[in-house]
Amino acid sequence: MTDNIENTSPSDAQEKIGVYVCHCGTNIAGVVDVVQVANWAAQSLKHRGVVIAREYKFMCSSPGQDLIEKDIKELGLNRVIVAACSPHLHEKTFRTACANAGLNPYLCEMVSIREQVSWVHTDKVAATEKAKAAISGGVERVRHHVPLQPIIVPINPATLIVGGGIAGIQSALEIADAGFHVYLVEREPSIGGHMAQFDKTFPTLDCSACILTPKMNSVGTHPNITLLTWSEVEKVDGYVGNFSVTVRKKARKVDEELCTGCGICQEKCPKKVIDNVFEAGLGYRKAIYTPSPQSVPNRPVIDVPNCTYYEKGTCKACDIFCAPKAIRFDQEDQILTLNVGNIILATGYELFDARRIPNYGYGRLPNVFTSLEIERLTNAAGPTNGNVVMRDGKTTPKTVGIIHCVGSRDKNYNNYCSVICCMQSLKFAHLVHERTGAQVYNFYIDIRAAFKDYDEFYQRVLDEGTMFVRGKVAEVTDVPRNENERGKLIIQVEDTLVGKQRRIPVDMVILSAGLEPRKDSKEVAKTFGISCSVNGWFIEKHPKLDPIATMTEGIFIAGCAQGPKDIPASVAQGAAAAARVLGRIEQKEMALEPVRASVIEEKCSGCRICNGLCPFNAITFHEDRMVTEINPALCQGCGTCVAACPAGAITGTGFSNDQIMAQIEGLLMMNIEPEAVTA
Amino acid sequence: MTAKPKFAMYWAASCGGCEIAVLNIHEKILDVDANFDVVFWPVAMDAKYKDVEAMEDGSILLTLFNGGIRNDENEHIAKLLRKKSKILVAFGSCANEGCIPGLANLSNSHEIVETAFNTISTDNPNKVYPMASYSMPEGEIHIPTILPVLKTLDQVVDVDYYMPGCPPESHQIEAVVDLVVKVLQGKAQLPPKGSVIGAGNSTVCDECQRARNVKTIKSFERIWGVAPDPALCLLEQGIPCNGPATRSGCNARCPTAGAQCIGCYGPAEGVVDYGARLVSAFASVIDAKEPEEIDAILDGLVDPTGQFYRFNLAGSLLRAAAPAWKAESTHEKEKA
Amino acid sequence: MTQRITVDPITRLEGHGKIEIFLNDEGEVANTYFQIPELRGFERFCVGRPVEEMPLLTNRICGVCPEAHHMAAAKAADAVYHVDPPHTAKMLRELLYSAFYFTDHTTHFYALGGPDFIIGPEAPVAERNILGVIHKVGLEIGGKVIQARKAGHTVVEMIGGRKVHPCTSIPGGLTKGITEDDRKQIEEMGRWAIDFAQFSLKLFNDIVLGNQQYVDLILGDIYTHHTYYMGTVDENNRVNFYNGKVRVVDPDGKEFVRYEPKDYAENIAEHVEPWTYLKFPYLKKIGWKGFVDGKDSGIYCATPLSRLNASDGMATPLAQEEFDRFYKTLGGKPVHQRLATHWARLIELLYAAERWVELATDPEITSPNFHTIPTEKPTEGVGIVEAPRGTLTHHYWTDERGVVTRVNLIVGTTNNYAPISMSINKAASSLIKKGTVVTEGMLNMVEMAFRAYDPCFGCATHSLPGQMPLEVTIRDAKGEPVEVLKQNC
Amino acid sequence: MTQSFEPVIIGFTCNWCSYRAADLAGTARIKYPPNVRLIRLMCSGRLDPTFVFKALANGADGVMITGCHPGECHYIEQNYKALRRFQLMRRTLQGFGIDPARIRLVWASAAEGARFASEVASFVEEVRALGPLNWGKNGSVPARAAEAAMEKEEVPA
Amino acid sequence: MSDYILYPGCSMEASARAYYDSLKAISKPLGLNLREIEDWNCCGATEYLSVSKTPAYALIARNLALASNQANETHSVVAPCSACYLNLAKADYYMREQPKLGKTVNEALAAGNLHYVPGSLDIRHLLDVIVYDIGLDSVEKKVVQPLTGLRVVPYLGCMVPRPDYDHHWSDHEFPVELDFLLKVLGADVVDYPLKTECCGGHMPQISPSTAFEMLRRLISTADERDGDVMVTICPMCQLNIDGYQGEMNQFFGTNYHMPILFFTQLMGLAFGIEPKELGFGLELVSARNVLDTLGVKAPPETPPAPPRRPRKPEGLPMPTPLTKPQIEALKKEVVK
Repeated sequence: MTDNIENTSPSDAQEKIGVYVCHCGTNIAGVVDVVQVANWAAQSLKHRGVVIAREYKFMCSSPGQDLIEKDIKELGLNRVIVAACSPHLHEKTFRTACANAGLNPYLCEMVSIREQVSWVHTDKVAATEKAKAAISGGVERVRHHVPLQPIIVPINPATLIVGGGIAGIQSALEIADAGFHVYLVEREPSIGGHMAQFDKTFPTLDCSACILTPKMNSVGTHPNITLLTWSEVEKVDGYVGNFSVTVRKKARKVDEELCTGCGICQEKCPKKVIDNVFEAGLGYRKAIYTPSPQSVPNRPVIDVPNCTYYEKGTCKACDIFCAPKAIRFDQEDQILTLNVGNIILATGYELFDARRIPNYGYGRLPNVFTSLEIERLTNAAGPTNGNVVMRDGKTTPKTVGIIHCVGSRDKNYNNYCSVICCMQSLKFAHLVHERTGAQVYNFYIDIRAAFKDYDEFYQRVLDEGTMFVRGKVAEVTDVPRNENERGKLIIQVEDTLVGKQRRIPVDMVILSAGLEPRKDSKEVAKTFGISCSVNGWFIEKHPKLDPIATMTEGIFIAGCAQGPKDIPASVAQGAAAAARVLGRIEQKEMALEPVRASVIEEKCSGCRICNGLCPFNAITFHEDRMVTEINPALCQGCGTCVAACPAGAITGTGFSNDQIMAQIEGLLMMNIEPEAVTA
Repeated sequence: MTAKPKFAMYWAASCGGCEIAVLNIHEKILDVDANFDVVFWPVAMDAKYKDVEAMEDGSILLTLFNGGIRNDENEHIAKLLRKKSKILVAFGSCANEGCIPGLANLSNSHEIVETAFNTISTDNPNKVYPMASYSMPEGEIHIPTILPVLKTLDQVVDVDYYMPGCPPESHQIEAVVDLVVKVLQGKAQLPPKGSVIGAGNSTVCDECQRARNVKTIKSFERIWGVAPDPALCLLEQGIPCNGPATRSGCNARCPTAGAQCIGCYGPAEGVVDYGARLVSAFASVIDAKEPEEIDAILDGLVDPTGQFYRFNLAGSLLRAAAPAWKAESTHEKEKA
Repeated sequence: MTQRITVDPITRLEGHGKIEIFLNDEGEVANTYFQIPELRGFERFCVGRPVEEMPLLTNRICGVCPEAHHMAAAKAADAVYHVDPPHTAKMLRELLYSAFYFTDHTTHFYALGGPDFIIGPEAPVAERNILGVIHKVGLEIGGKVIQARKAGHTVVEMIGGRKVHPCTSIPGGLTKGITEDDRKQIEEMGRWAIDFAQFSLKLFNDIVLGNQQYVDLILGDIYTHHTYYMGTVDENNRVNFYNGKVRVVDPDGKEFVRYEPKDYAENIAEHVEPWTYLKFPYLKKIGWKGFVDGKDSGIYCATPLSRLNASDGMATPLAQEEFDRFYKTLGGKPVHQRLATHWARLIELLYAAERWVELATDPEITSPNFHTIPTEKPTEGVGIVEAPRGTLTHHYWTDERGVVTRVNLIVGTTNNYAPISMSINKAASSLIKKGTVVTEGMLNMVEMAFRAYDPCFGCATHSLPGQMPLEVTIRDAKGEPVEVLKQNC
Repeated sequence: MTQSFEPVIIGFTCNWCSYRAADLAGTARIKYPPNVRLIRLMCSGRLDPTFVFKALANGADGVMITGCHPGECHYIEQNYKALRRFQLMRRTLQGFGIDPARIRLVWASAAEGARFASEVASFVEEVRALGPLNWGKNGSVPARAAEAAMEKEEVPA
Repeated sequence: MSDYILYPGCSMEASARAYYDSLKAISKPLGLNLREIEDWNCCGATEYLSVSKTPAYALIARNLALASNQANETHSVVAPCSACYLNLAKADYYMREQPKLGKTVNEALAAGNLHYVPGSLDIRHLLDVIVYDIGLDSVEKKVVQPLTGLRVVPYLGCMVPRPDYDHHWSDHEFPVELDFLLKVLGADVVDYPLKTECCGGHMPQISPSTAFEMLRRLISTADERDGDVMVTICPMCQLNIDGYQGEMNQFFGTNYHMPILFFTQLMGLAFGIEPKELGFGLELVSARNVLDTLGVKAPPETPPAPPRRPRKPEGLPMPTPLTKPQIEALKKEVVK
């Protein structure tokens, strides 16, 4: 039957295609015979409109780009093929080059012969042939490209930041200070995140609270920041510049307006609950509580499952003593809808559950602690007012063992390095020694003290007389083999420096547990339409060149949500994300890839097959004319409706049937004269 | 010999419905008679192949060619008429896309013959099958050879226009006759070569009067198994109606008559593969996410390949099933 | 020296059936072969399709009588599902079918078969076509003819959904019924159809029976064969097209067998020859004795003439009168002269028109109860109707999902393949004698021999009714043509 | 099938997950057979069965369709449409006598470069075992683009 | 009725009779249907592999080959003996991982017309089967005589959990399956950190002093933690701790009396099966005390109601160990 490729294919005469094959140093040239490929393209694809084919060391370099621009101007090229790395890396670069030479950027097509050929194949002949096929496909495809104009969308200046840890706080302040509105959504009753739980921060040992609290307060009081704690994002609609976000504001059971934050209710509440969040399970809180005295906002929440009133209907102690009568037992969740232009995700991390390594005895042996427990233990505002004591609450340890890489760099748990554990362990070594004078042992695989002043801190801790044993601890046991082990925790380890097994009896063991993604990170990623690594860390747009943006326009990531990192790095990334957002806001509008679907009305039969297919509600049906229409603003260009339309009445710019069908022919070398094929 | 332009109509592997459809333009047939010198139209008159051969190339102005290319004879005539005709029209589903006989491409020609000559009522103990040439006591006699794969007209010769339908609706034929007559009188222009004439650009749903909603298919039904709502889209009621993918132009006759569209008008304008469109459309609106559920629903489509390629098989991208291709390649070898 | 005469369609390369005539040394006809060079393989590719599609697929076997295949298929599908369609559905189907018969017989008499008489066997072939008829009988009658075909097709479309290849019959009945307005229109057209049928008979009377030369031609021995005759009859042994039992009478007109459609395989078998794609059905109980007629040969005939021979009369009054007159004129039952088929066809034309009105005036015809949903497990089923060109049998086997696993088809014209071959042989032998020069006149005679059968090889293959333009090549022993005669030079 | 037979496989990837998986396989230098040639779509939901039939008809021995994991689609749920089409395509191809194993659906997230590579490798082996499809060589219409260069009726070499 | 192929191994019929008897005794109530591999041979224990690899693997694989011939609806092979289990699992694993080894081994097996497809069998330890296939819930249902008040020391030995080729255990350093099983039986389970320590294996023959030290650790710890009885899943461990306890006492001048039983024996007791059916009395260090404890102990009186308000907790709160489902959940997190 009628094959629309022929009908819509521009006649050969029109095509003036330039093919540019990149060596990428030896990255490509090392495996693919780029010279042969270029010559081949010049000859075998001549009849398909290829007028010039060049190879060059680095196409992406400015001389490389100049080559293209020059040819466009001098040879009047109207199509360009660049065979190099992945389009995700340099598509922009070469499109810009074309634009500079006055060629519509969308008439340039990239062919990946690095990521998809030279880097994954070893057989040079086969790789070279595959590169030819790829280019042939690109040529056929680009012949069907049409000049496109990017789609311009306005940017709503308001920004949503999810997660009130240090990264989120930093982003929020940067943007708010620049004079734009920020919604900061935090799941817990207060912002501050993990940093608020710490006592000191490495390597400078300045007091965590002292540097964080002011920031927390300025967030709480900032006119440009709407702080939504005890809240969670439920749904995200829309697209960059124009997101509409549904937030559930959980019932605090306290009227934030009336409450003065005096704290009497917490004092009077008879119900004591182990605080597994802020106190890391090492301390208690009440059934009505603020995580800490420094909480922002300084407004308590009622822990409904633990509150006697909700259990028995009696008590009401808090209510009775509350002067401003701010307690609202009947308060309900609120659903808010926020309209924002950009979103920053700073949802942080979770501590590795050390109980998963039973032979380290956490949860079994009382005096085995986790890093976070020690943070609280050393914290002056913590359950022991900063006294480092054993589980009994009084005894001071005389010897302490700190085990590194707990749950990290271990194929049984997490392969990755949690980055912060080394420095954190050194910090503990210092603090414990300082507070107790105890002898401290560190058991490590390597000491990773990169970054400013870190190694200096390591030296300092060494000088303090801390013992360092290089070796992965086999087990922590309370089974003595001799009298001086009795009553102690024995750390069984192979000292790899001296190459012998050691059993070191200590009073207290600190497990420097690694960092893990939030348990619900995958659901969160789904809600926001971004992707997660296998472990659950959010995936950045590019590991090196763009560790802040995501694949989804308008959604940025900061802090540990993207991967383990320490405070300075989190702050830096938070600020960077803010800068990116501010840039967007300043532009007021942004250009989007013109990859969109549209309906050819006279072809549309109004069968309504496509109507239910669009998750972005871009498809509407006009009962009057009995035709379907696609709203280009809402369309995200996935092309599902294009593929589904039984009448072939929907076309997709950028990924049209013609382009793909032609590319198939090209890839299968259907476009080469028989003799050329055999040649 | 008159000065009137010459007209020819020919059928290859077809059922003759196309000729009947032409006769069904009733009075309009006289216009044809008035405007054309009908030089070759076996159904309506006698003429001689030798005369056609004698004509000079391109001397026939308009040839309506219906029927698919089933045997070497069909192919020969197709090429001859191509030579002799200025305008060659693939007329009717068979010439356009193979039509029902195209379904034969699902099996190879041997299977076809064997099946036909071993039915329960056939008395054929010695497995006698027709042979291209057979010598009787009196001498050799011949019959044409069946090709392994039934071909559409444009798979053997260049085609100027396509007129789909099984058969093309009479009102469409009338329209085309009007057009041609106008063109002859210089009152109209011919459409660009390769275009489809005598049909719409959209699909059957465009002409179908049944009400429709956003589609979701929870199960496929058999037309005999339900009492369909006479006013509601059949597909929405689970009846596999090919209307959404089938070119408009028939006034949605079958759906209007309560029967599902079976797709005789072929794919819509610009569509490359008719069946693929239906695969995609039907699958897209299935209301299930788990592979098992999906399979359960798909089980309701007892004959997907037949459903999607009933008329279009020979004209589809894949064109025939593996067995037929095997036969074809051996055939090619024999030829070589 | 042996001569070989190839009587061929327009070209040997064209698939419309061809005739080989071999002469012996005496220059007399040694043998003739009537070959059918086409096969589309429905028996094969219908396998795997859902059985409810068979009425739609088998339609495409023949565009001249798709209604016949649609009906036979629908009835077979009913049988497969063991479902009995509602009375209304059956009536609607038969109404559609009667209207179709009317159109089809009209087409043949005026466009295909009739011209031989209306315009004359000797007339230039260029005129022997529907246009020629119109020219001859004048636009007024031509208009009538066109209107007749139109009327029939209109009814087919109203009930069958489409003019050609109807689509509404499904297992258990139809997908739609008709409204009172439809009915009125249909009845009106039906009444007109009766007039037209009577007019056609009158025309036949005046032109044919009024012309002694034609009468002699009809009664002449050339076109006479003594075979068995097959037709479908109702409980009173009167002709019925849509429903009933199949009845076969012997050359003496005595009932040979009267069987249920499902038992066809016990009664009919098909003989295979390697030189043609078409099979030769015969009466199983008697057996295949070669191309010979008479009581001992299983060869039978299924045409309008056969149907009349096989029945005791027509089910409608006017047609019954004609029936009586027919046998009176031709000297009692059965009539063996093939050319009488043309007359018989007109009698059926009248019957079809009368039946049309009968059904159109039945109060039940507009009932909305036109479909019964099948509930039984599908298995196997046979459907038989009388196609204009002979008894049409469809037989399907399906799996439990109702997907066809096996198909058998014995189509109208196939029934007559053997008799046609014999007629050709006889005509040829009696016309071509030693030393005679073959003239196109002879060829027309030969052509008429089988045109009487109104053979529709579209049904079995794809060529069209009656059209068998001839060309005779007389070759010497070396096969060199010594003389080429064309039909209308 | 003899080792000498090198299947040609057309692979469709979605822009967000599987194409990135392919990129990742590259950056991680994970080796896989060179038999697969990739086409980037925005989403597996863009996959028109026509593309698959076209590829098979024009000489591909197998087609690999890849997309984000169910529930992780960049476009929320469009990969489910791909899944449904895939299942119906398999059934349809069966009718053509084409082993459904010649088309494979693979979910690969942007992080699963290794998985992508191993899926390609195993698919290549599976198709190799099935042998050449040869559809294109069996007389299917030469691609329009090639017709200019080719004699009508000639089948592509 | 869950069906398994049983590889008993040599010890079951000799030193570990008690294990075998008790296993037979409990299979019925548990619905365990064990079909013994016909003509099985020794697994080569720990030594053979260190002597010569190929024949050692062939020796083991022979059993697997025989088993796979017997495999019909079930493909699970159960080995109660740790050494046997380890060897079978090891052979299967390395034949899978190292195709070359698989090939040579199968060549060897070919001599006996045997063949084993690596990975075709699922090799399981009895404990694994009971905890994960039968399930603790159904075990609990069978308990009629809870081991209330009996302080049991769970001891697995070193061979079963490590290296855990196919991830059968909650943790390969510190598996808790046995603990949970014994809890379900109503016993008072001692936290025994040495549960996967080596019992000394064949050391008693090679270097008694080393062996005795290893035994002392195990026994003394069990004793210090007020264990009434040690429970094991390994015939080797049972033999060492039971058989050498006397010599060990002499060697150190200690006077430990720590009976060691097979977990199946305690299950039997809990199921209310007669001690003699369970092979009680076959042990050298009498487990009389176990029976006594259970015999004399009156059913536990209902515990006193907890104080209305919990006392002010002392010291710092402490996390509770993970429960089995929690571990499972976390494991799932890790996998993916």
